[in-house]
Amino acid sequence: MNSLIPLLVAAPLAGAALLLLGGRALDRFGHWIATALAALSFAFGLALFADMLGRDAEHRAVVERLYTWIPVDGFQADISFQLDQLSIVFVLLITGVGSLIHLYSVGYMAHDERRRRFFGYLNLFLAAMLILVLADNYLLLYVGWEGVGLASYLLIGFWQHKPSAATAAKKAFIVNRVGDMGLSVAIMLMFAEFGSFAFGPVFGAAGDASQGKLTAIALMLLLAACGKSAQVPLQSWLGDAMEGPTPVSALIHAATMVTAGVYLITRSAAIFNLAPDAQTAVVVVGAVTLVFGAIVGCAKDDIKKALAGSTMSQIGYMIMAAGLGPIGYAFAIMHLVTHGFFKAGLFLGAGSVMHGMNDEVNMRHYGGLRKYMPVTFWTFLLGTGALIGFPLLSGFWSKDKIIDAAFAKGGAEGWILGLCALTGAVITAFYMTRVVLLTFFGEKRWQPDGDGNLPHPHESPKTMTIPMIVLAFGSVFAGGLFTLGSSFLNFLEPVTGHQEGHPPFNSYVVSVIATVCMLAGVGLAYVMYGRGPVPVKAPVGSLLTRAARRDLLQDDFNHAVLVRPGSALAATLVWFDSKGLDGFVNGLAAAIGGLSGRLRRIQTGYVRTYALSMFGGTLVLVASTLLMRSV
Amino acid sequence: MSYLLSATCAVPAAGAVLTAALPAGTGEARRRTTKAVALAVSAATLGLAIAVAAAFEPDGPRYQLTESYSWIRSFGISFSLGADGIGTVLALLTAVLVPLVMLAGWHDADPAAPEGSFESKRRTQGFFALILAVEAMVLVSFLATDVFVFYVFFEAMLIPMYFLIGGFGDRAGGPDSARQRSYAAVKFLLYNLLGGLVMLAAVIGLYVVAGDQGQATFSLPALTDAISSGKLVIDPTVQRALFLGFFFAFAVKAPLWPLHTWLPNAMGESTAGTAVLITAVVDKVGTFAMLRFCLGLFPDASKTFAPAILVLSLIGIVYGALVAIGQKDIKRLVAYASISHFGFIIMGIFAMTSQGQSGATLYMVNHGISTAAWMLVAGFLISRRGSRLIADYGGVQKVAPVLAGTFLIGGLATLSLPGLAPFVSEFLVLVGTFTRYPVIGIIATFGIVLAALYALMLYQRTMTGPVKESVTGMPDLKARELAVVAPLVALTLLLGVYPQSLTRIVNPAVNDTLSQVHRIDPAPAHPVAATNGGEQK
Amino acid sequence: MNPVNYLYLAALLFTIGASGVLIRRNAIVLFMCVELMLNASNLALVTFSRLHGNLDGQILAFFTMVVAAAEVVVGLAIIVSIFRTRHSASVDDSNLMKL
Amino acid sequence: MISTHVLAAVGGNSPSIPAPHIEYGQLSPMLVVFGAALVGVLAEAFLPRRLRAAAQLGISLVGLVGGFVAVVVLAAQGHASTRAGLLAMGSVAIDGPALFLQGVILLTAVLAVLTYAEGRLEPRINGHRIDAFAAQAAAVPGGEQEREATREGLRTTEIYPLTLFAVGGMLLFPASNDLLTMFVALEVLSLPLYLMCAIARRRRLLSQEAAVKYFLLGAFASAFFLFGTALVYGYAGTLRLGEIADVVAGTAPVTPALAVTTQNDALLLIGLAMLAVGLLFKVGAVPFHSWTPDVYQGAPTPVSGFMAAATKTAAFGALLRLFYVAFPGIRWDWRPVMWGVAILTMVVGSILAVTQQDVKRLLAYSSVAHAGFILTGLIATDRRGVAAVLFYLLAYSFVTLGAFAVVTLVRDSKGEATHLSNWAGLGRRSPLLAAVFALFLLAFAGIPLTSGFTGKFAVFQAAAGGGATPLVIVGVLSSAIAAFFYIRVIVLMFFSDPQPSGPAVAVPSTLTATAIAFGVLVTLGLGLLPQYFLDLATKASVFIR
Repeated sequence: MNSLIPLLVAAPLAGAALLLLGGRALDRFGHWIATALAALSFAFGLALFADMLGRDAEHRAVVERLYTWIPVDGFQADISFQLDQLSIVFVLLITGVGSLIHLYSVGYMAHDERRRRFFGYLNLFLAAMLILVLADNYLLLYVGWEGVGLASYLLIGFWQHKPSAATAAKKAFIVNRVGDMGLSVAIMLMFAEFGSFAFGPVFGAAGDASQGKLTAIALMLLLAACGKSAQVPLQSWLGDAMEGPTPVSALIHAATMVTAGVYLITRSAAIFNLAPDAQTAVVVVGAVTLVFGAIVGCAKDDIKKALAGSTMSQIGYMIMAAGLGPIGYAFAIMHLVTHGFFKAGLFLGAGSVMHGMNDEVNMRHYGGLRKYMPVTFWTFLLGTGALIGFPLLSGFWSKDKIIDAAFAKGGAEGWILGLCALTGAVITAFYMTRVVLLTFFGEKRWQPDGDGNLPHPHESPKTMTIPMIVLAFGSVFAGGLFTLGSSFLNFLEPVTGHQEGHPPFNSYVVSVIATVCMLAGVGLAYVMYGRGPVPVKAPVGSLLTRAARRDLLQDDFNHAVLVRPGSALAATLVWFDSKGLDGFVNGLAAAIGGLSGRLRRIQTGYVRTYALSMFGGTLVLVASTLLMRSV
Repeated sequence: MSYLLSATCAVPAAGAVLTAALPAGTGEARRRTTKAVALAVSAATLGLAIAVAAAFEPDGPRYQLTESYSWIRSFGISFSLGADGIGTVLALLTAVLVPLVMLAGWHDADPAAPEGSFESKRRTQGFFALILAVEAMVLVSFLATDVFVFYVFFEAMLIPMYFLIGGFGDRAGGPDSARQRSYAAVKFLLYNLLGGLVMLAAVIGLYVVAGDQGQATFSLPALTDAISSGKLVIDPTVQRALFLGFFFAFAVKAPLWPLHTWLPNAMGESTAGTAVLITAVVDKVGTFAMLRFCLGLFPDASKTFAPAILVLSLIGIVYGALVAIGQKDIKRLVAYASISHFGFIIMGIFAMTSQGQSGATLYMVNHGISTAAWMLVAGFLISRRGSRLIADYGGVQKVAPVLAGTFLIGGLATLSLPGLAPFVSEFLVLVGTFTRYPVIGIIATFGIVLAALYALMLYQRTMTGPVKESVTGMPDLKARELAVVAPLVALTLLLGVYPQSLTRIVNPAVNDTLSQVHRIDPAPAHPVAATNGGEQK
Repeated sequence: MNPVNYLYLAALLFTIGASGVLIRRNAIVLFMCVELMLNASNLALVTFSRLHGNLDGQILAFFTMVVAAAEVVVGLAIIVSIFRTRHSASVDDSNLMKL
Repeated sequence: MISTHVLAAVGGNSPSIPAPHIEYGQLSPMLVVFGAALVGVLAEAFLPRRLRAAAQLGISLVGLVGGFVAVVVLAAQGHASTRAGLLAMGSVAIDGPALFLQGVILLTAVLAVLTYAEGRLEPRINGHRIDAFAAQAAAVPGGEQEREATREGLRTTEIYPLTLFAVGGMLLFPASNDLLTMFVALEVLSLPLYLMCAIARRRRLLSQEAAVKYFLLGAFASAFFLFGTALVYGYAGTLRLGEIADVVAGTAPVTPALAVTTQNDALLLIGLAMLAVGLLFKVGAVPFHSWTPDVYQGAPTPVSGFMAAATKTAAFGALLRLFYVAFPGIRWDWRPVMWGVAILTMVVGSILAVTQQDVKRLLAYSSVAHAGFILTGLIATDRRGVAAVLFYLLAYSFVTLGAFAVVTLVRDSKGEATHLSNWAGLGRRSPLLAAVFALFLLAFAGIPLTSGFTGKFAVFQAAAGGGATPLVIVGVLSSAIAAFFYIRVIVLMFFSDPQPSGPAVAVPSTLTATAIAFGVLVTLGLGLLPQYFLDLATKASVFIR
């Protein structure tokens, strides 16, 4: 059975190779091959899951070692997969949601001439993401980590002819690279400290290492997580990443890849648990991003960017939960999974709307769409409900647990975190209600597109609606299902460990407060957007609104602090290289030439000058010979 | 005594003479014969190199397949060849790249001017003969076990290289490209000659010092044995001076910051194939020699200077990448990227850990392959449009998707994407450096971000965006060009997922080198008990 | 008389000759100055020969005379031919080649 | 014989002068060459004009080759090693260095004579082949007489006997074992050279100017040499090099006179310095080099090649013998001074060459720089040093001769086109010739696999072994500067566009072609397989005293 594990990766990898190397012959049916392989991988995942459930908790983790990848004395990196409870959750999420989104893309990308390549990239992404979650050591994880970055790069920039897409892709990759740097340094630290970077040995030996070293490793892992999961301060790429086709945003930038940071922290629980300072940093990052993303989400008129802000914010929740330690890991993962369902569903819904609206993304140009695309509307509404934590829907269960855990942290810290989480809940409810109102309710504010055609919104084809419906089911039921008898918690416990939190008040109270907060947000949004006409052109807005529209000035900040000085430095160095270093070399050559030109003048052409130089030379020779003796 | 190594070196040498002697003429048929002969010779060389690699036993003695012929007895010089793990893989790299370079430059030496002009009638013969001559000399350098023999060929290869740079450009330069090119060629030669002459002084010094202690030989194994067994003791001051003499030459060739300024000119002005020869093959002799000669002959001085060299290589990594970011010229960008990479290689060597040095050796091979892919595709691109300026391109992926795709793979390899070969080596270098010099290791890691910047910026500016008018109708890669790129891409992938094929050969030689400098890897602070990372099941 | 005085004289003559070469312009005069230097050497040789009581120096002096004569032959040939071309014996006129 | 009788008749008890014993066999190389020179003079006097050129060439070749054969036979008989000895009453030493250098000089002379006889380069006049030498050297340039001589297709065949005399002097120079012989040899080799400089066919003003400069400065230098001889004689009371060494070392029997003169070391030191001046002038060491560029440029190119190769060889031979045989005892005095000279020569020669525009002047400055490199070998003061210098001279002679021979081939309507701008694009017009010249330049630059590298390696290695490490460092640095101008020429030939009205490359006869081919052969041979010649030089590196 374990031999299926490599096949999990191999199936989509083969698909990628086939589609990217195969010629135009595959154009007609290549996308079905890709979808089938994704589904196959999902099937393998299910089989392995069933197999795993058949064993008792202690024996559920298995390792399948393929071969030694890099053998250098003392440095052994293996291609080796580890399937445990945490991995299987991700495997199922990735392949499941992934298969659905493959299916969705069949319809969504139907008219793109480069569809074959798109599916190749999607398969490549699946393979990389599976490597990421299946790796049994950090170096292999790093392979997947950068692999998904590559796939993300290729998919964000899929429409390369659009300069904005190409720029966004590059930005995503480079910001991610900054995070990757953290991961490489973390691996180096581990190797220097433990002589290994495989999960088992490192976690086993973690207790021996000093607090400082562990904190350093943990902080570097956090940096990596920030990059991949778009957490402050490496959050700037996610909004731009919406340049990619919408299925990409759903799969990579909502459901799976961006949550890799949460996976990394949870996976490294053994290290984080021993490094409280680093955990504090994690929590702070999570809390800040949670609010940050939510604020950005409120201000965006671009439907995908609003959802992107939301994603950022929700991952902030997860990171925060993960930072809380054993009381939060399982909830972080649980929220991650439910979020995977409803956020993917929301993105697919957004894609469906765009599909019907001539690829319009500005919500101010939508309005009243619920009649035209009912399936989209209902699935979107359910997703929204799940996201804002509407009672009994998925998000309600998972988010409540996190708020619970935040308060359970205890002391002032607990209060601050809890209040942050509740604030986030209010804002989440506000911006999601705003999205729904602007898109599906109110009057039509449709604008003609570039060619002057007014959009004719229509429901999307079956290949698109089926995945939306399936995901909507997930959005509704997953949370409840997981919470039932703490099944999810118990399942994960052998990996993440669990410790019951003790919030200052009963968890039902938290649920009630959270629900009240949610309703407040919904109400506020209704007051602002539901009652009167929405201006087609965005009002100037307050200072905060304007800043939020610019992603709270993150790009401006990066530009001023990094990009501009960076390019100035590059320009200076280019100048220095040609004028300074090379100038020195050329100057040296010129100096020799000049010296030569000057020395030549002693060659006057006059015999008597020559004789003089000989005579002088003789005198010097005689004098120095005598001098040598006297010295 | 086997004749395999001498055959490997002699075949391209003889081929060079043969190619040069082929009947002159500018007719297409004549040219094609010349090219076919040269290609066949390089293919035969590849076959021999593969045979060497196959005959090499990783667990055998350091130098295998040794041959020795008395050459200049008066100075204790014999023409000795021997393959060790490091030399073998680099010889293999050379043999792999040369046929591809020839194929890539198939039309680079076709007469530019109409027939009957002053253009030499032997242009094609000359071009291919020079490439083979370079190959022969590089192979001898990699396989020589005699310091003098190495020196001679290390220096002599400058001459054919010089004519390749100065005589054959990519026709994409401005009106004064001929002037620029001869400037580049002269700069290349003078820089390297200066380095070589300084090394000559050190070679002589070594001989004199060794001679004074009854070891008047240039044989590398004999010298290193004498040094490690204490039969030959070089006074620390003298050792440092000699080390610097050797190192200077290698640092110029490698090139190490701040001795690098010849490289962008040379790579920028020459044909893409020549640029690959420079950066992927010839420059590797420099880094290879640091590993084999600097460390083996002057262990104490190497240790003394290691921190300073590490700092220089670190500067090179960051500086090369930053300057690459600021380039307007595609080939110069690749050149500065190479400077950054050479920083990594040198860093790996002087970190003096097994990971660092194995990584550095792999890095030489991987950088050779990946840069070859990147540069040759860039050359194909440039030959289509006749311009090296990044600004003259845009949207190429729309008209030539395969070209753009392979260019992207080259770029991704350059930025060391995991799964591709350069990642393995770069990571090993970083880890190897980090375990001994953590701060330097961490700063060097910034290099990976900068690499992403220059590689992706180049791709973005040339390949993406709306199709520029100047590139409309640009043909995609032709079969010949695909035949050049495909093996390189395949190797990049293969060595990325299965680097064992090389590490198996390289590791023993690296361990031997480390034992020569009496260095052992820093032990982990809290080693994982009993089972190490590879063994746990 | 103390033979050393002859040596002083020889040195003086040699210096005069050398200075003449440096100062005078006419090729013939220049050449005569060189001859003066040769003869100064001869004087020194003869003096030393006397001092050491062997004949080597004197023999060399004879040889020097012969050599000087040969030199005159060659030198005059060259100087005369250049004089016929340039109508000048000034060595300063011959500086087509320089730098 | 007669003088003995006369002396015997004059005074019964005056010391009888013994009849000199002359070892004709061992002196045969010189005798053959001098004999050929005399035959050449006779031929000049008696043979009809049209036969002279061919006859002179034949005589010269027979003489030179004969001399070379004699050298080889002597060496084979062991006169270079075990049977080395002092001849002609101790005034001539036939030993390893002498025979080795005589061989080199004779071979270069053979090749030089071949280039003299080249008749295909100049256009024929009235059906007469003409060569590089003036129609009538005595005629006024541009005058009626000259035009007439030119019309008649006259050739200055005197060049051959002159060369033979010079070669004779050169053979004697490194073999001379006393200062008298050395002085005479110096003059015998110099005087014909002065004349040979003056008889270029083209650019006769330059040629005459070269001659007058060379002559005046050469005579000036000889005067120094002679005065130095006088002073050393004053100190040591002898002219024999070996005996001088004994006196310097204090092992000679002390006579009363010696007791006085050896008190005065200044005599010795000043004398040594002045002797050195005379010889350093001949080798073209800075600051006694100023004649070199002017003379090399003005002289007929084949003569320049001959001078650059053979004169330097002979002069270094004499320098070696002087320092190694006569003054090894005070090497601590002269070594530092020679260090200075060597450094100055290498650096100034290299730097001055950088901005030269005339290929012959360039080669002249290059020869100055090379003199510096050879001096570093000389300073080693041991056998290795001698062997290195001998080998270097062998290597250098043929490269430089070949290079000058190539220069004779690049011509325009005004004769040789020596200005470098004319050489632009030569590599594209005549790749073979340009490649050959490039090979010579690379050898000059000391690129491995050429003779120049082996030579440089040998001298630097000897110098480093002799403790002159700083010299080696200066040497390699100035080599780098020197490389700059050699490469400049290569760039010009290969990478510059040819001028539309540029020079053509004349197709030489087998004579020049042989000389060039031999140069190429030696250049590559000594680069690739130098062992035999290194052995030879090492075997020949012991001076007899």
